[in-house]
Amino acid sequence: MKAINEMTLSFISRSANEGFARAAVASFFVQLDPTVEEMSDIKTAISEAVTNAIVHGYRDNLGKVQIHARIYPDNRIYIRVKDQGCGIPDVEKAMEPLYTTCTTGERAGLGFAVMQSFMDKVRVRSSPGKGTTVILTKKLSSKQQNA
Amino acid sequence: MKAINEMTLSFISRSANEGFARAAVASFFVQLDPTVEEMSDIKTAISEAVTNAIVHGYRDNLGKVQIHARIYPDNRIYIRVKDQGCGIPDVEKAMEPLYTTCTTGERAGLGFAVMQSFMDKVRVRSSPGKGTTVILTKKLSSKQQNA
Amino acid sequence: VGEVRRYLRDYNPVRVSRSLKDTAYKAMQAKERLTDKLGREPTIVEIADEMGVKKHEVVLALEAIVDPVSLYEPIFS
Ligand SMILES: Nc1ncnc2c1ncn2[C@@H]1O[C@H](COP(=O)(O)OP(=O)(O)O)[C@@H](O)[C@H]1O
Ligand SMILES: Nc1ncnc2c1ncn2[C@@H]1O[C@H](COP(=O)(O)OP(=O)(O)O)[C@@H](O)[C@H]1O
Ligand SMILES: [Mg+2]
Ligand SMILES: [Mg+2]
Repeated sequence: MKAINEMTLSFISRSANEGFARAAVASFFVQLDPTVEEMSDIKTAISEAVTNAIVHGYRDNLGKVQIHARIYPDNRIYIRVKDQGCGIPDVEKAMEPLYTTCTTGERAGLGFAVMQSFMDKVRVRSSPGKGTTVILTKKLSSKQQNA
Repeated sequence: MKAINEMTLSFISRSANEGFARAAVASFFVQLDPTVEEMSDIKTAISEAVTNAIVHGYRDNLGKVQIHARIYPDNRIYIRVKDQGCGIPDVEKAMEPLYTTCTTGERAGLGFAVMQSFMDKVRVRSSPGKGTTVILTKKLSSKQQNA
Repeated sequence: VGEVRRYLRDYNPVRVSRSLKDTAYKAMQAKERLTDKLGREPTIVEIADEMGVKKHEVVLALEAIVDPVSLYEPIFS
């Protein structure tokens, strides 16, 4: 199916941009007229993916994070968050709930679990040294269904 | 001077994306915590530039609009709005207040005048058949000065 | 000096951060009103219409009251 609208956003992996990315993506999807809850689910998932790119992907340096978002005619949304950071050696393991490489105790290892619970589907492609791409998809309830 | 933060946004020249672009750029500059008035000036200027790209640049077709935004350490902001549309044969004339090529009476020919009054500086580069680039800059009041 | 100080204190233009929080607060009130009225969750556009503002304003306002995910990269100043 061909997307009816799409946009691409790229920014530096500064923490200030996590909120910006979330707001920008939300501003894009508001044209689908979601409820506050639906929007909050999407925003939470994006936050986790972008935060991962910033704090894990570019752990020791700054780099570019790219977000590509699409809207399909059947109310499906597609979000791709891409970094060219350190990559993930074992994606399956990284996606296990509570798995984290963070040693400061600041992260709970629940980022991927959160993305999975708030979105319909989460796909992760990663190669060590090259970077990570996370694809999130979700079908929003249409206005008709809400009425 | 080197920018301390920057982002790039690109989207299809659909009219639904005008509001999105404005909101996305606004959410980028929120980190400077501008005054309500400054933010409204920035949003108005962006609206005019993006609307021009959509309605004039891609008059007869759809195309890509790209926005690049930067923040400088001295609170200066830089916004570049680029299209690869039809271009402007005579930029100087196009920038004259009340000049418009719109024949439906829908546009007042004040877009560039509005950009100039709300931003410190407006630069336009254009080549017919290749596209148009509008660069807007403005120095925001810093929080320290107002606190 | 006291007068200058007072002037500086009074000349305190409203910052976007504060106005967004005000809007977000009003949006949450509008959401509750509409939920009662409609018997379901209102959409963001419905909330914006109820408040007489643009949908993007509601989106950005709601963003302003999200707890930021804690990041350990030091925030540049
Ligand atoms: N973009 C990324 N680049 C590199 N490593 C990542 C990325 N995203 C996730 N990871 C790895 O996957 C682990 C699990 O991620 P997540 O479930 O979000 O938990 P947390 O971020 O709390 O550690 C991280 O600790 C990290 O090792
Ligand atoms: N991005 C653009 N691509 C092509 N032509 C443009 C573009 N922006 C402006 N123009 C030309 O400049 C004229 C003046 O623009 P503006 O001051 O915004 O007035 P208006 O949009 O109301 O016509 C337009 O009528 C159009 O001919
Ligand atoms: Mg995480
Ligand atoms: Mg115009």
